[in-house]
Amino acid sequence: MLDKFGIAKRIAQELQDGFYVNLGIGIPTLVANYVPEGVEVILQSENGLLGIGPFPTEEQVDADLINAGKQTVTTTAGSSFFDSAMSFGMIRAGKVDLTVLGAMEVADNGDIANWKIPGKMVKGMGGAMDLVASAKNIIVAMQHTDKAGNSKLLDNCTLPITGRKCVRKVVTNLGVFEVTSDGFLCTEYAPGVSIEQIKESTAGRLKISPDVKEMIV
Amino acid sequence: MLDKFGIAKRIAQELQDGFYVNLGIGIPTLVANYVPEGVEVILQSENGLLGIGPFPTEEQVDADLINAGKQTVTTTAGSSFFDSAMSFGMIRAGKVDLTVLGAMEVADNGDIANWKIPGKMVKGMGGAMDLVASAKNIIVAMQHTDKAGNSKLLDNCTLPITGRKCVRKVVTNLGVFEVTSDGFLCTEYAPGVSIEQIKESTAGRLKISPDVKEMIV
Amino acid sequence: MNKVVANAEEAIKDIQDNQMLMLGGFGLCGIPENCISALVKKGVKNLTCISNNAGVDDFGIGLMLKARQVKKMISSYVGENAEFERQLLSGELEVELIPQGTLATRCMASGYGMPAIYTPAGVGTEVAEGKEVRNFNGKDYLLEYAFDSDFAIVKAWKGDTHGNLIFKDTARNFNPLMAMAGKITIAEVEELVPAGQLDPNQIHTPGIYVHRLFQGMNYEKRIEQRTVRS
Amino acid sequence: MNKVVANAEEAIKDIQDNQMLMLGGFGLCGIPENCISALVKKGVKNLTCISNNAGVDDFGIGLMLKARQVKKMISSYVGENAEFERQLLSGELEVELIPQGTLATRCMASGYGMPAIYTPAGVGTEVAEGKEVRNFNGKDYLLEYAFDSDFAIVKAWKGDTHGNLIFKDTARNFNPLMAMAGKITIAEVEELVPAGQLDPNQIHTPGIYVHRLFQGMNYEKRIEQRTVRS
Repeated sequence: MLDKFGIAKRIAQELQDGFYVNLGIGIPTLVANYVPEGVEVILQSENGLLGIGPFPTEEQVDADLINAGKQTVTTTAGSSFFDSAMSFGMIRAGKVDLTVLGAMEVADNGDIANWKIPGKMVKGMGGAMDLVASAKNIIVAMQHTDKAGNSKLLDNCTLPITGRKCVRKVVTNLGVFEVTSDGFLCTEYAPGVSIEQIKESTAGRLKISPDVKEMIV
Repeated sequence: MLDKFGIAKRIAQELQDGFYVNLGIGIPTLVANYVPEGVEVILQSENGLLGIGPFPTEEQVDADLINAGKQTVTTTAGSSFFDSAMSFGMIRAGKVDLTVLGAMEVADNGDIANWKIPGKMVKGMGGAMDLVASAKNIIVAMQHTDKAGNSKLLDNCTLPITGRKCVRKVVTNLGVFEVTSDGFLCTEYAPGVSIEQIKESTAGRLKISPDVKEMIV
Repeated sequence: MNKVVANAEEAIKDIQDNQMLMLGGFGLCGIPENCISALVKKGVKNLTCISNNAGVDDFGIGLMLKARQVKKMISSYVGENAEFERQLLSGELEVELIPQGTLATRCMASGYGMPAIYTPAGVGTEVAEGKEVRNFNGKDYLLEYAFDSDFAIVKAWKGDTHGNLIFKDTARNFNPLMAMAGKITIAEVEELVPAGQLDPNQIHTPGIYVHRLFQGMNYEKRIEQRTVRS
Repeated sequence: MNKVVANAEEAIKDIQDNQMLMLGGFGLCGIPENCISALVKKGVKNLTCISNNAGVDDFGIGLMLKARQVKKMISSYVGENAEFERQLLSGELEVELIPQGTLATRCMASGYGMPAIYTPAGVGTEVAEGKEVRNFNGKDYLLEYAFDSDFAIVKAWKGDTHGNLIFKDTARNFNPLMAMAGKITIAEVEELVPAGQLDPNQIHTPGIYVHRLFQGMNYEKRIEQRTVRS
């Protein structure tokens, strides 16, 4: 079974040289730490930056330079700043190659819920609805089940959804799941995880790929 | 009767301090030469410049710095460059205080025709249709009649129109005409021009203001 | 053509109860600190505020919330604010949540004279309720309207006496969009210079969009998530 | 992440007959001179060209017209070109005239992923024929669609190896808009520098919109109306 770093490492394998990538808050942010050797990607921050660099040193900290999680960051060579309309413009126009997001639930048709829990104070969707509606390639990074052990891979989302039919792939602590017209297709299982365990933990329609293999992380 | 310089001088009296102004090609361009003392206006060029300065000296000529008439120009202190979408954006949003245009015909409801003559090669509307549809205050500068002596102030435009019900005021060699719900309202006559002459030269509905007076230029 | 006013109090003096204001910034980054203080001091009430976020308890728009000046917030994300939550749950405060890109583009639409725009954000979600859906090339979009705000209040890095503005880094965010969208736009700047000092190729917001501006002071620039390299 | 190609020939090598191209520039100001020469040399035919103007007889897009490479021009103003007029009158060339602001905004819409925009330009005129009219707040607007162009070819002042672009003066015009709108965007620049040399606050076109670029050469920058102070 993977920890959150393992999930991030596996998603990092999806990165290709020259990709523009938007990483959401939480596990997705960790993906930046595992960019493969020889691959250069440019990270987009939807508050108006292409080319997010590492966290600053104490001396470099600048309140005017933050990422979409409001953390202080730096820039890389070749970065650019722009306003929020252009930022979501480039997302909407499909110029961002890959978007990695966390989720509370994913349905087997690609629906995603990650912004609102009925009965809890609603903080807002931020840029999540724009990202899921616009991005051409969305991977969800999340735990396979919630703390009570309930599957987060479902037939239908029970929570208010963020976007319809938009998730392409889910990477969880148990494995890798493509979203197909037949539901989730398990293509990889995490080290130490059995297919049986995946079946038990998945509520949505699930097929196991005939080529399923153990994940290499 | 006014010459083209007189028309430009009279229109210049409409300028107020702090106005952003778009001047079309021809007589409108001349308005810039008669900005009243103590009045500062900023000229907009729809190809992407706020703050058009005078023509350059030989040494200053720069192919990258032209106005919408493709003439080499300079900039004034406080100028800014922007792309064509923002340029027409600020026009469309009503941020330009005054637009001065030439015309082939103006109708007494404010319709304007200035882009196409059937049977002649059509060169295009350029930015004229955007300007007339968007500007909040449009003054037309033109001769009252064509070369054959036919009125250019009409009941209805005979030429294909550029925009509907948009002209607020017409300044011709004969006088000043506001566009009202009753048609043209003559508020000033040019020096040496009689009301009779204005009536004879105007084909559209025309009223003479009870306060009509001789133009001071 | 001199749009400079003395200070924040002067700049906001005609803002009245019950009006709609846009306030620039993303989180606490690039917010108009001086104008917010002046608004609190003035005590204007029942405001509708359009801002991506609502500040924190003791800074930014949080200060206006604490003073009970805000009737309604229009935002994309409003976490990190206990007083906000209290007012919301007690029904004192109304909130309209809008996807961030939709918020930004509705500002731009105002500044570009476009009455409405189409965006896919929110299609099929509760955000779409009551909204017109239209299909273009096989994909559904929502029709979203331009904002019509009495005032826009923005914070820039540099400005000149003609109102031209330049923003710094990610403190740009919503500021140039809101600057274009206010019926009256007020800018506070860290550095105010005479017209002619800024490179005309580097202007982010042309002065035509800005009605008045002033040299701001005592910027605190609070950081929400101070993260440093280990 | 190096988008630099050797020259114009390399940059345009996959442009095929019957494709749609956008070309930046206003008049002869800010046009991609090197790529136009390369397109003439390559001899690609039956192109649909979106460009505000169509050059003059012996420069700019006029060179492509003379070589009979253009099937259709989509422009706002096409004067100043005798060969253009001849081909148009003889029916060899098709022309679609679009209001200049509509042309610009349809490019921006592509780059911002907006399928269509509303503009008042052309309402009640022959431009509106066959188009959807919609009233917002008492004013009529036309629905105009985003362009869907195979290539965009633009000219910038400075560029870096990541494709970030900066334009100069009024040579900016349609260039950044078209740069955002091409399925493939090609930029030629007067000065090409390594990534990191340009100020990230001054970038007009972020590199994400640019697929390849090269250092241009021998810019003629012809002037249409050389006007000087007496």
